Amino acid sequence: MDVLLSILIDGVIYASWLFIVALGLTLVFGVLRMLNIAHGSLYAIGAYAAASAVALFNGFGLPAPFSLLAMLLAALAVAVALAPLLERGLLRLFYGRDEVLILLVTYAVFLMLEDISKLIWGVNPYFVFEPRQLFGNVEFAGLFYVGYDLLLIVLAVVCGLATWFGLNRTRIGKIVLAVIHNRELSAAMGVNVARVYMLAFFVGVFLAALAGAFTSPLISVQPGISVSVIILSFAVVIIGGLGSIPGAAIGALIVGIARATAVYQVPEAEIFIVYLVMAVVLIFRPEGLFQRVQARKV
Amino acid sequence: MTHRKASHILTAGLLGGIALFLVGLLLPNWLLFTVTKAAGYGLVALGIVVLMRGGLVSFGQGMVYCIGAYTSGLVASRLGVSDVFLLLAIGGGASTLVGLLVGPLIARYRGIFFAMLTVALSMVLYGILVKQNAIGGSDGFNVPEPTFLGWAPGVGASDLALYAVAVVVATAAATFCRFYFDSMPGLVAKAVRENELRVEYLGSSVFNITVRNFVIAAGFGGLGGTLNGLALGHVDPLFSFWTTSGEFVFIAILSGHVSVSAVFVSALILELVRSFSNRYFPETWQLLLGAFLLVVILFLPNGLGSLWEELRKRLGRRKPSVASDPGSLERRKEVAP
Amino acid sequence: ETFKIGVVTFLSGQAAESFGVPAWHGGKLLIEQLNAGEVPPPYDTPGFGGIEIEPIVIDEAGGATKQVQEFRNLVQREGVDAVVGYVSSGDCLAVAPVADELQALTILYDCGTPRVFEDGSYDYVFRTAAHATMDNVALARYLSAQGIEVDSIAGINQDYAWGHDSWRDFTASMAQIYPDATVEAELFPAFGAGQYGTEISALMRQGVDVVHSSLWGGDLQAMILQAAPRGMFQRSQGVLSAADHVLPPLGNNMPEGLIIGARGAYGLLSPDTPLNRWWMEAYEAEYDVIPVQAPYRMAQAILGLKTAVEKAMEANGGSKPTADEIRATLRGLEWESPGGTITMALGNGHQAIQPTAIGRTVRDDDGNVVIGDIQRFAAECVNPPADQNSTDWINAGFPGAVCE
Amino acid sequence: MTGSVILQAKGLNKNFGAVVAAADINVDVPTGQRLSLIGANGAGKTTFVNMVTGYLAPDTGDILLADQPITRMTPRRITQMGVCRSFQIPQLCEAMTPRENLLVAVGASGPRFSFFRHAGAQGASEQAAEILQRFEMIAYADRPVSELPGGIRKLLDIAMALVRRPKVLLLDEPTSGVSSEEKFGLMDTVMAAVEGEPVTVLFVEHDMDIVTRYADRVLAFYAGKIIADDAPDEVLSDIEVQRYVTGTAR
Amino acid sequence: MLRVDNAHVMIGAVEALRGFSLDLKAGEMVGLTGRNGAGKTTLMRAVMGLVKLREGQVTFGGKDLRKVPVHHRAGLGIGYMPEDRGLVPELTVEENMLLPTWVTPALDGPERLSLVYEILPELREMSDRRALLLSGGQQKMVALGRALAAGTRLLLLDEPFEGVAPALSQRLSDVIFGLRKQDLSVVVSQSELNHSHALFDREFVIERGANLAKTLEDSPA
Ligand SMILES: Nc1ncnc2c1ncn2[C@@H]1O[C@H](COP(=O)(O)OP(=O)(O)OP(=O)(O)O)[C@@H](O)[C@H]1O
Ligand SMILES: Nc1ncnc2c1ncn2[C@@H]1O[C@H](COP(=O)(O)OP(=O)(O)OP(=O)(O)O)[C@@H](O)[C@H]1O
Ligand SMILES: [Mg+2]
Ligand SMILES: [Mg+2]
Repeated sequence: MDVLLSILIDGVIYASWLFIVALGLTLVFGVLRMLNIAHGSLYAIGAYAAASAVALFNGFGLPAPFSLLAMLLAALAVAVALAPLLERGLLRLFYGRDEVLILLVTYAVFLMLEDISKLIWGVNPYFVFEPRQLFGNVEFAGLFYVGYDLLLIVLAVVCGLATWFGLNRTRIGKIVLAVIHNRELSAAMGVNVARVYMLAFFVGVFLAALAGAFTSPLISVQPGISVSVIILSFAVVIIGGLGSIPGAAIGALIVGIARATAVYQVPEAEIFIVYLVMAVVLIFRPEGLFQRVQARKV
Repeated sequence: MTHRKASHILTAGLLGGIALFLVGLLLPNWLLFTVTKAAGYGLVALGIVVLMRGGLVSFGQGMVYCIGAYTSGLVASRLGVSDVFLLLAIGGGASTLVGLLVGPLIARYRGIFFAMLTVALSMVLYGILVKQNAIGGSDGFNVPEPTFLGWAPGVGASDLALYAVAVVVATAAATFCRFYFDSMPGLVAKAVRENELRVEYLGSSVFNITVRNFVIAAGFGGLGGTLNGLALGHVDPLFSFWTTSGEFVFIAILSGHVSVSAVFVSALILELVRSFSNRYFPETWQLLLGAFLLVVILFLPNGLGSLWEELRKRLGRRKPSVASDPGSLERRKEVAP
Repeated sequence: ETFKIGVVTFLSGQAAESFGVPAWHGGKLLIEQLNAGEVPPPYDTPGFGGIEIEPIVIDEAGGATKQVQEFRNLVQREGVDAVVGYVSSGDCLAVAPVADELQALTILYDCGTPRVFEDGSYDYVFRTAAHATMDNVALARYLSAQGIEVDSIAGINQDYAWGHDSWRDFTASMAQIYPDATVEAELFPAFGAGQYGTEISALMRQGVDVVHSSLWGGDLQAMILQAAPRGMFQRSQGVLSAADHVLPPLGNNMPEGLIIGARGAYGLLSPDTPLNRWWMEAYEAEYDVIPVQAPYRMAQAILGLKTAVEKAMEANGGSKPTADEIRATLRGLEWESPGGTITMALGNGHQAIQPTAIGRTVRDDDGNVVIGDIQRFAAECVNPPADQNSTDWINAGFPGAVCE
Repeated sequence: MTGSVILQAKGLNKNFGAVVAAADINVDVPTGQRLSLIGANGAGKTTFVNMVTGYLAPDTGDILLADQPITRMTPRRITQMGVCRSFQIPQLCEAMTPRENLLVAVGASGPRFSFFRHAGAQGASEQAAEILQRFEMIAYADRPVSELPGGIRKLLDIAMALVRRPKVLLLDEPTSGVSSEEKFGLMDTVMAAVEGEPVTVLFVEHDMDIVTRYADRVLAFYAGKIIADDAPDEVLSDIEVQRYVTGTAR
Repeated sequence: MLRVDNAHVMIGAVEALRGFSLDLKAGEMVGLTGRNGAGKTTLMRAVMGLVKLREGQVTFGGKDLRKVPVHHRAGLGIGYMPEDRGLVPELTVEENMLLPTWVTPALDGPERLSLVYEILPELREMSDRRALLLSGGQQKMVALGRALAAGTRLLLLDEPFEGVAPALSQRLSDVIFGLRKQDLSVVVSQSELNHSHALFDREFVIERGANLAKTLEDSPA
């Protein structure tokens, strides 16, 4: 019983982390039709920025709770600095091209960002110790969990709901839907398509950086942290159905719980459980759990 | 509309092969090796080009590459089979078999889902191989040097011998593809990319065509894997890792699907760019490689192969053939916002 | 005329921070100092016997196939006189046969797998560092020497050859020294997983006496960061086979009481010798941080090469020696390094053994986390004798081991 | 020249959520008949065509082709049995030229072609050229389809459906989007192409001039139901048809 | 109101418009007639800024449209009904029609909507159905409604009657020609010469991208 509870809580914590990363990915895909490999780098840059920002705040002698604010601001700063640069300066040139071609474009961006962040932050690790000590420990199912880790669940729920609400229940969300469907026509209807793209990409970058920022207290921030995140969040997005936010949430939960189950029950399978889950889901749902509505063709 | 006559394609293949071999005699050893490896990579990428013409891109060709390399490598190191042609047959055969098994399972997937499913399969294989401590786990194992129809070239000659084999295999594969692309089945396969619904309503099976393309691609992948396993003298599970597959896709995109020879040139260019940027900018070679990728995609949207075709048009010797295709990857471009 | 060395190590990716870049830093510094003749005796002749050393560094990232290719490029295109490199075991295994084929002198400076010289034998390939068996044998011996009671163990190791080999050696050694201890859990998270919450829960649920891990770099730092606040190291004694390098970055956030090794007597575990004092001071002066294991191993490779080259020059009358001349002198060679005496004792004189040390993290009087309770092990105590396969040696109960 | 029943729909029902797209559709089509489907927008004409050609499966009911059930067969099987169609929105290979599109049609429907002969060999390109000629598309033959005007696309779509020499030909709004001077020409071409063969033609149409000129029989759809089924004159004078479809009764 | 002067447009290698001109006074209703591929759609797209003019001028209310970005043109009071309807499948009928009013501050959504419902009461019944479920003709009606919502000064209707059943087609044409009462200019393109051309004030015939002749300076209607 305790084991089951543990699997659940560990799985959900892991899923929350994955979901925040996957959320931005699926959003950007939904609007820009771009499966962004560089999302992983943006995650890493978010983590770096958070580390720098927290250090800066500490330098000001601000109390520890401010480090959370610092992380938030760091993610925002990354989005402000990079989203326009990447979207306006680069990705824009490739809109309308084939999806796979764009995938490669983002791969190139990924390679470049890897080296660029190395040029900025070097190879030495950064740590963000303070935030994780803020919330103490919580006992659950006979084990101690760090309060901060549970906070990630809250963060994931908040991000997910906010994005979903923004997209489905607000006017701007509906405008985004129009652009997703037909950007040319939306422009003719008066929609400033460039701004919508910019906005979606901005939110995507922000979510990636936010995920990195709030993960930074858990990890050692150093080169290479982007790689494993990418493929995992891709798997989540694919399982959930490209462009679907509820899909990403459920995909993340499935992956998180499957992985936790594997760790407890069949540790040997951990390395490929994610791919196995993805393959199984795709066998039954060839386009993921939540398929996009297709316009009538015939 | 012009035909590439069958005899023309054959002659071109034969002359190309001989020319390449003669060039090989002049190349320094490191370049010889690089070209051999590029040929192996190019073979796998050629498989992706075959799939691409049918509208699909596999991001998991590492799987068949790895299966070819592992099967031939195990046969060579455990069973002592050393003949390069036998090993190629075994490696290519094993991957073809896997293609036949896997093809029908994944042929109904499209677009990014097909790509990701192939990634998933290749990563499962990776995960399994990493656990196989009996065959070296994640470190892989070494493959002994091959013999060539009974001849065991000593140090120095073996690079050239393997290069010659690579040239033979690569030109044979390229010639086969040229035939296939220009043929009626090839044209119908290309129509699948454009409009599957229509192809079905004309009475052809999109499913069968996809399986066929996948099997061909798998066979090429197996050949490429075998060739590289032998050239490197080592195989490991990374052969099936997604980054390896990503490189194959990159080569395929870089070459475009107009020309079959462009694939091998692209593979070589990628190898050289990577090697020299690593040599001269060891700390920032990824930056350079990334920039190179962007520049190529930006300025050669239809790949290097389109340069050939362009050149051919300029020279005015031939008009574009049926197989040439101005649309290529670039479907109708919408107005960018 | 120069002596060209191709240096291959991770400059990008996950291993850059912990191994690759510090190793290259160490190598660059040492080569500069050697060329300037600033290194203390017996290494005070400039360069290699007066010949200037010229390094060419290559990034090891990208997998074994790329390394084979770059190795060929180094040898055949750049014409290096020797290659010193490879952190990854897979790269070592892949490059070794090629080195022999090209007759290119190659020194593996870091990788850990015993397989290189136990499964094969090479003429031009040398490894100037002990293989990984030593690390885990020493850990087990340390536990018993410190009188720690162990009834149950569990492991968390990365899911690739290094993790599997380390865990195998550790459990085998424990089976010899603690025959009654049971293995309760063996977890193999993926390389670069970064998130270990589930594993930590699973391990804590077992409540074993000892948790073993061969994690390194960012993975290890993340695991420690995630495990420590949850009290895992209070519940179980943590033993980490290759962890010294996480101490400087984690600093006082490193939990106390962890038993850690450095895959040699390196850094805070290193012996107090004049050579080592010079090395630590020079490194710290240059990079503002103490050298950890990776630069030590790079240094011992270069110093070994220097010794062999100069010995070969003595024999051939002072001209730049050929690869064949150097490999003849390098075989079975013995030399001093900052981490102690290196002896090319195994693998027909191609594989080094070296003394090692294990310690425990403690808080010093200033409140800083340092390594205490250091215990040193002679090379012959924790390495198999020349004619034995390491796994067999452990399983046979360490026959022929010589411990003080 | 109508003969035995070639196509039979028995009790077809199809709902999309709350929308009824087919409600108890029963039709017998004799061989060689020219049958026009008319109806209000959204009445279920395309749905009917889609069900007959296997694109959609009816919720209930059966479809028989020459007494053989084809109800849940794939479009490909049904096509191979001699039922071909064109589309309301032309389904073409956009990056290819009309010539290549027709070659594809020949290749997809013809006998097995060799892997080692050029696509244009074995009579295929002659066949394509002949069709281009017949449909007066020579001027557009070698421009990418994506650049062609709507009417030509429509024509090409129909031409591709004809390559296989079908037994039953279904045309979904063949003349919509075609300019008024060309409509009759187009229909004449199509009808001429099937002249002299016992081809059954069903076409969806909104232009009543076309209907009266080319149809032997008219089916009028409204809200998924057939509200009239008779000779053109009878149907067009039906009061319900006039109210819901043609709009002539007000 | 709208003035197109000597418009030249290249699409790929094809010259879709070659020197076409058109002018339109406020409150005028004109037809734009031509065969398939004559350039009707291209002309409308050029006015909306969806294709670039290579040569020539487009002015609207005296303003040089070439300097107005695409998404600001709707805001000038131009309602466009594209040939292929271009509805947003995920949105409801009502939301589709409101879309232009959301992004153009000058348009009062509820007011425009009630105007549209007044003209096309059928739309009210399907107002909360999602656009993807509608048949082709129904979509035409929604697209017309959307154009009406945005177009306070000019409507560009691209083949509004194409593929529409005669009953509905009559209805649409009643609606469109009923607009005459409002102070609104309308351009209706069609490939059918026989369709209600008598109702236009003037008719422009386009042939291979150029004016064939300016017929009917004053319509008998
Ligand atoms: N794939 C589908 N999903 C949901 N609803 C559909 C689908 N196909 C058709 N419908 C609905 O079924 C009804 C009938 O549609 P159908 O396309 O058959 O009409 P139609 O008679 O061809 O109309 P038109 O003349 O406008 O083409 C419509 O209300 C349409 O919305
Ligand atoms: N996307 C495109 N790419 C290339 N050429 C195009 C494209 N769209 C239109 N054209 C070309 O531009 C010319 C004018 O086309 P346009 O669509 O404006 O004609 P139209 O009068 O609207 O015809 P229709 O009545 O068929 O809708 C045609 O010759 C056509 O071939
Ligand atoms: Mg219809
Ligand atoms: Mg038009």
